Amino acid sequence: MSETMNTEATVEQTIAGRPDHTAEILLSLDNVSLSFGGVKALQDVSFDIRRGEIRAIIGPNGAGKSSMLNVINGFYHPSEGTITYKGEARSDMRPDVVARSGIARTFQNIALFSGMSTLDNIMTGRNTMMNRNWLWQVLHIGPAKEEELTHRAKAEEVIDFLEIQAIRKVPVGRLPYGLQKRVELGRALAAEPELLLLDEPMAGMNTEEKEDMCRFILDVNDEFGTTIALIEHDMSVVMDISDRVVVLDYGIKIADGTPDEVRGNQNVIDAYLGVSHD
Amino acid sequence: MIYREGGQIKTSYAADQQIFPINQDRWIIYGFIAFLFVIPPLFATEYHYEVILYPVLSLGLAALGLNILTGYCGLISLGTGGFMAVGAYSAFKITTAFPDLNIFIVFILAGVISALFGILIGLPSLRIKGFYLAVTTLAAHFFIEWAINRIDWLSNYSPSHTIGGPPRDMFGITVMGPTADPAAKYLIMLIVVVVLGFVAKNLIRGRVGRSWMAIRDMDIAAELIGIKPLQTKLLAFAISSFYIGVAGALYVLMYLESVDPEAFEILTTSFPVLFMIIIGGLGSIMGAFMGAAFIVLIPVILRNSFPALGLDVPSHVIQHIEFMLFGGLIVFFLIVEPHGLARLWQIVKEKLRLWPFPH
Amino acid sequence: MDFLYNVSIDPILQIVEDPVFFIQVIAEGLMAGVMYSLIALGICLIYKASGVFNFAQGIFIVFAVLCMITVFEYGVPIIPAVIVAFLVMVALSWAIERIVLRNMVNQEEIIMFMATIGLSFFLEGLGQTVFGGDSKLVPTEALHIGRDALVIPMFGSSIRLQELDLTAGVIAALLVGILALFFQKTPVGRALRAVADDHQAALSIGIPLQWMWVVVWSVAGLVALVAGIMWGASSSVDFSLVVIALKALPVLILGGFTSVPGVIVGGLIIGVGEKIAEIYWGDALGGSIEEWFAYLLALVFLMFRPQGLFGEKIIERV
Amino acid sequence: MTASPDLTVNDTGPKLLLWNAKERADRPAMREKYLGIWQTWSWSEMAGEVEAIAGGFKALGLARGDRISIIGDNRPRLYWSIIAAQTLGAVPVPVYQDAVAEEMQYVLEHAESRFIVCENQEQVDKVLQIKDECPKIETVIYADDRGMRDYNQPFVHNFDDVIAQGRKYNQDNPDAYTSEIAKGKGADTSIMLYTSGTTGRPKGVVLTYDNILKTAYNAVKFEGLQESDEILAYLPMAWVGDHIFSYAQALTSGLCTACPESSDTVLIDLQELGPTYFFAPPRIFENLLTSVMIRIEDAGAIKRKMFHYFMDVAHRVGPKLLDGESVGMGGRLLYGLGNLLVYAPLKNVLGFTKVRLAYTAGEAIGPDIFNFYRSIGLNLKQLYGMTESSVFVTIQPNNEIRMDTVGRPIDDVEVRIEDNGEVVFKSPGIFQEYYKNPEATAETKTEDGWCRTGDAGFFDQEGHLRIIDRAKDVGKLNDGSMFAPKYIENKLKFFPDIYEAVTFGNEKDYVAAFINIDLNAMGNWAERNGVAYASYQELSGLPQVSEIIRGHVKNVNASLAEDPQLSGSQIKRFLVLHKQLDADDGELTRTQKVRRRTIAEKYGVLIDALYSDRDHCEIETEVTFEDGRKGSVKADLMIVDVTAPATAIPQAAE
Repeated sequence: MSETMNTEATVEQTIAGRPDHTAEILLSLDNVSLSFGGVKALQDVSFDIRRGEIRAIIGPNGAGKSSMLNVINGFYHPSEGTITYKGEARSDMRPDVVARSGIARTFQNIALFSGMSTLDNIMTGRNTMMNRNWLWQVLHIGPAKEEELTHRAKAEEVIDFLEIQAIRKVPVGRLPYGLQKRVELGRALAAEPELLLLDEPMAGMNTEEKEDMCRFILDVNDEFGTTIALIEHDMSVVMDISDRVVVLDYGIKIADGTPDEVRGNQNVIDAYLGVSHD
Repeated sequence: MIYREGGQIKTSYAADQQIFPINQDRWIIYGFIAFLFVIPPLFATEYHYEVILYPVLSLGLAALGLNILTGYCGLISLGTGGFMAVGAYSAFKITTAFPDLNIFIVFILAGVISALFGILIGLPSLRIKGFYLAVTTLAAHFFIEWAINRIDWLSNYSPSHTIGGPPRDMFGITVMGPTADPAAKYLIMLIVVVVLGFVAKNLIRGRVGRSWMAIRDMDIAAELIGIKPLQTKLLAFAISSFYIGVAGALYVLMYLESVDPEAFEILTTSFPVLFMIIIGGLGSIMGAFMGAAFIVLIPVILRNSFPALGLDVPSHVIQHIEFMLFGGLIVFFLIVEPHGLARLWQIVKEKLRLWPFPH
Repeated sequence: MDFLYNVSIDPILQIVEDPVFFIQVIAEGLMAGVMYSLIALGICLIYKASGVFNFAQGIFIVFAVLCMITVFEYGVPIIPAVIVAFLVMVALSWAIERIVLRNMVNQEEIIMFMATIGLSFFLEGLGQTVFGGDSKLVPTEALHIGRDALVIPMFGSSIRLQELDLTAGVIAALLVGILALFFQKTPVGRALRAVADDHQAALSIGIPLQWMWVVVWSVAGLVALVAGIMWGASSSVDFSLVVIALKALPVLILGGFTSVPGVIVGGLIIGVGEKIAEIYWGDALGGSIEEWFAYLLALVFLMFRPQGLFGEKIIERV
Repeated sequence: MTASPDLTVNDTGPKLLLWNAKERADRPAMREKYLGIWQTWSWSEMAGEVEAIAGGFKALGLARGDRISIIGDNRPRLYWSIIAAQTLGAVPVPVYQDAVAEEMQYVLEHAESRFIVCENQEQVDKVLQIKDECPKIETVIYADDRGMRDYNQPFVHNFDDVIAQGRKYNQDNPDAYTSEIAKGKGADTSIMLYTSGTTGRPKGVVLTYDNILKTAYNAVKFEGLQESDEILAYLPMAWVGDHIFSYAQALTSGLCTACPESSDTVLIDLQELGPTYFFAPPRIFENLLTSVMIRIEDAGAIKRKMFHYFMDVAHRVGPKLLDGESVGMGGRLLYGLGNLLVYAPLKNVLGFTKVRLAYTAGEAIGPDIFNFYRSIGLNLKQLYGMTESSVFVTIQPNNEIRMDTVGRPIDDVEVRIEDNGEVVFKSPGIFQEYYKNPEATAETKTEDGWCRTGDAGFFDQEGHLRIIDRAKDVGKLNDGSMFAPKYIENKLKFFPDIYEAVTFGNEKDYVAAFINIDLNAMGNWAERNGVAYASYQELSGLPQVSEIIRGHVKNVNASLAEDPQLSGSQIKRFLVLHKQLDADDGELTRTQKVRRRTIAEKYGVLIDALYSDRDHCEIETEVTFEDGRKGSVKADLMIVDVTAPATAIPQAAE
């Protein structure tokens, strides 16, 4: 019952002001392949992400979805193919360099810094923007202190946005799963990314938590104009909130288009029903 | 129980992010520091200085240094003794070469040299992790040990490579060397420790500290959110080695006064300092000193308690008991509270804040 | 200039001038390497099965052999003495499992490692209390270990090998063989391998993890006893040997923490490398470089293969 | 204490603000926990903000006499909007923020609001939903721009823009602000507050500056409130209490009003802020006490024993100490120790460390609850008042705290008891009228200036007012004995296990009751006794639960028996309801008061069963879930007889 309610609510929100399909291409993958030893995780995959859209990556288990995100944020380097970001072909970069170029992400299995508080975790998200010399920090005066306070204010805005004020100073290890996911989103948001990669942001959540997360994702996209690429298993969510969907199976792209187009694609139906490949 | 937090509101981030945001904590800590500055110089005897205060201060500082690397940045080091030796021999060389140089500057320079060594040793840390990294530090340790035994220049050609603190004055008072005023010596050490303690706290609570902890808690995620792994780890190595180097200088020049290279063996320095941070608490500044106090005091208590009980126990037996006690305590702490005394202190504090409720 | 010459040209010339001596050096290096392998083997076994880097392996060695010697000194024949020593190690393993391991399941590796340092200190104190602090000699005669030297003529010169070292090599080879059989052929061995692969999976198919740990630690105790006898046969046994575990570290690095063949090969490489370095380069660098050479070797190696010689390649996942 | 304002000169809120901005320029006036810290505005800063907002309102066309509705949680900007509107002579009409759209529609339509100031998107959405039905709405302003990007209707404005516009307007018209303020006078309408009302539609209570400022100031003098005092504004802005405490008393005494970070963090914020002045309805005190008791049960045995021991000490000694009575040396020492170990830390954890004045009102508070707080040294008092009286009619003076009274009339207030037992009063705070409802006004206000309270009560020997029940609710059993339902219900509710109770008996043969169990307290009991349950419904249906409640009912009967007038109204039968009475289902008002009539209609079957000889009864009820969905629950309820009521005393009395 609440499932349908959720659908209605989110559909309503998605109608207004979507980016059109001619928006500038923010990032594109061209003929990207990736293999580990003999296993081919991605084979000749090409697709793009347009500025301002919510782009879903779906596919059965082992389809290469996470590998795709890992390629995008520089954790894996493709064995073939090119990645073009903001109009420039990108050479193999270290992940931290990619992060500094405006790509942030969350992880399938929460990867928070468990020894730190919610606030500190979110502050780490702003690391890329903090550049005062550590020598200032030694005395906690001058520019370093000023920087610390400015970024604290920014982090607080994220906390306010995600409505996690009550857990601000709680060590994240003590938080329930759903809240941890939210803090992780906060850490990514704190980096003010242009492209936000979400790896199964709603995995393991109950309906209410999923609704909240959906709302936050849409709000992020809407409020900050952040481009979002997400992997998600819950089909109804994907169909509701994404502008375009790319479908992978065994490392190969089998469909790409609007949710409606993808929904009707025979390859996709086969892949999900487990029909054997000819 | 003692906490009355109502009304201690913070109207600025500066106030909220101060080191001790709760008034009661601040009063207790500042009170304690004031106590340390006033009471021992008035009442402590030579025995107190030699047996408790000097070793706790110098080894506590070394433990703090190690804690920065291991407790905050998650990089394990077994080479503490080596870095202490670097600091000690550097300080010795500098102060004998420039006898007029203020000894604070001597300590800082010694720390800097040690830090440079640290950076060198830390270089492989980008590729090498966990135990493998510990081996790197061990290698450094053995190399340093070998070097101070082989290179006569380091000890100014002393026959057994022995070094010690030469007499140095400050404000007309002898603060180093055999003729130094014990209280003045103590105050010098205390100033170094307190200042460096606050410096460490400042680093920990800011961007640098968060980067370290991010690397410690989940290095891959840290990298993926834009933390530069090598720079962060190298900084941890550098700062940690700086602290350990200064600690080594204090340990030798101020506390022991005269040592040979054997003083820096793994079993006599590296491991005890490691124990201090385990018992004191990984990832805690206070913990480093609590651990140091604990490790220093146990033998003192042990040695005094047998005679006090009227038992005549030979000293080597006491030493055996000491070994067993240390070992047992380490295991006990790791089982019961892997986060050490600092965590216990934290729990007590939390309990007191929530008193009379349990949670 | 002299220095450069001494470290680059001179050693090569020496080797070319006297190749037989070079072979002698290699042979001695191999013999020393066998000892390193034996020490590292115990650590490797425990690490494989319980994920604990056992720093206490050094004290295990001292403990085991001192126990044997003490029992033997009470007039017990040597074979029962060896058995008693082994049983003591089994009891010790059991106690460690009950008191330490069981209470520390799921702790991080580093914490476990530190626990074994604590354990090492505890056993050292205990050992000194029980066995006394003096150094003792291994009864080589009773054990029928020869102490003579074999002289093998070669290219008009000759090399000398210690019978003792040869015995050690043979015993080590035998031990590795027996262990390999034990792991491959017996149900217990297979179960142990399962445990090493995946604790959770092993538990889920009903392997009593705790019991397995006792077995593995006991086997490591046996290895320690053998290593102790061999080491002690050539010199004497006392508690300063405890740091021997540190000697095993480079071996493990080189061979990989979880690979038995790796440990053997690693030990030999370290043994040979150390001897060659000391003899041909030692003087030029100021002597006693074997104190750190093994580590340097391991480090250089690490830079190229962070997972060790036989270790599995680590694929980092997110 | 600095100078206090002369209310004959500074006779309106905006004038008082100016006075404060001058006399207390740098004292904190308002705080809000926002973005992690307590953002603070001094009186002069606050006046500056209000000036800008007023300019903005003016620029948008708000005119003298217009109504402007304020909807949202307690936020400084919303408070400032009230004063800014008053500056321009408009009448603020705060609306309960948790009201659903239809409830809101009635108020907005009735008040004919032209301007609406909303806290956030949620409120804007509700307003837009009903805008077509309320043609008078012209301008909507939102304070929080989260999610508002796509709202491009021309009549929807961002608060920031309004302020900017206002600053510009004020620059262009430098004298506008002060001249507008000067136009106001004490007899002007200052605010219109809609009473939730237990029956019928809400009524708009019209209050003037003279009403609220004089009354508030009298109470300020009565209690000695100062500019150093702080209060946490966490109760709805549309409720008269909040308006009096956070607006009128703040302006007249200079105290600082602090707004919590969010409704989820009120307790944390309370603890952090440590207010000196605190108001809470009995239910909140009760919930706090319940949580204290539950949390202490989790403590170790020694701590628990210590707690209970010192609580006993506190019960013996505490109230006396607070009332300034003499206590023996031993008692004093013991209490001092208890204070060190239990009371002070407890107050610290609850956020009461600095509270020097706490009120409760609105309903009767349980004696255990009241005594608990007083005995740990919290100066908790009861007062009596209502929207129509600008709150304060009577207050318990310090050192004269009685459990069952509401204290003495404060300055300028006269109280009289009518023949039918109804309490009537005369005070400066008496409201002007019910907006557009002359009949109701006439029913409540007499021609000679008295105001009917609708409550039945009497003065005790000490001159303290004692309230029994709503005058119209006091009825008679068929045998002629008096039946005061609320009085009995309150006695029932004093048991922590009972969350809510509804009694019946007017024109019946005997008294019967619906009981709502308290999920926390009973759930805790179930946990301790290993009783498994899956839902509220299952828990409430357990026979053991009925047994426990039966025990409580017997106790109540015994205490009723002690009072000759009420001994006839002992409870004969009761049942434990299968669902919690809920405001969303219309069973309670938004202020959590029982809607007797609705309940009687909805649960008619159950009432009939209570007055038959059946021992169980089936019922199906519609419920509203938290997310707004509706559903229905079915249950078969057990009806419990309370045997052998203690009737000995009343019979003897007759």
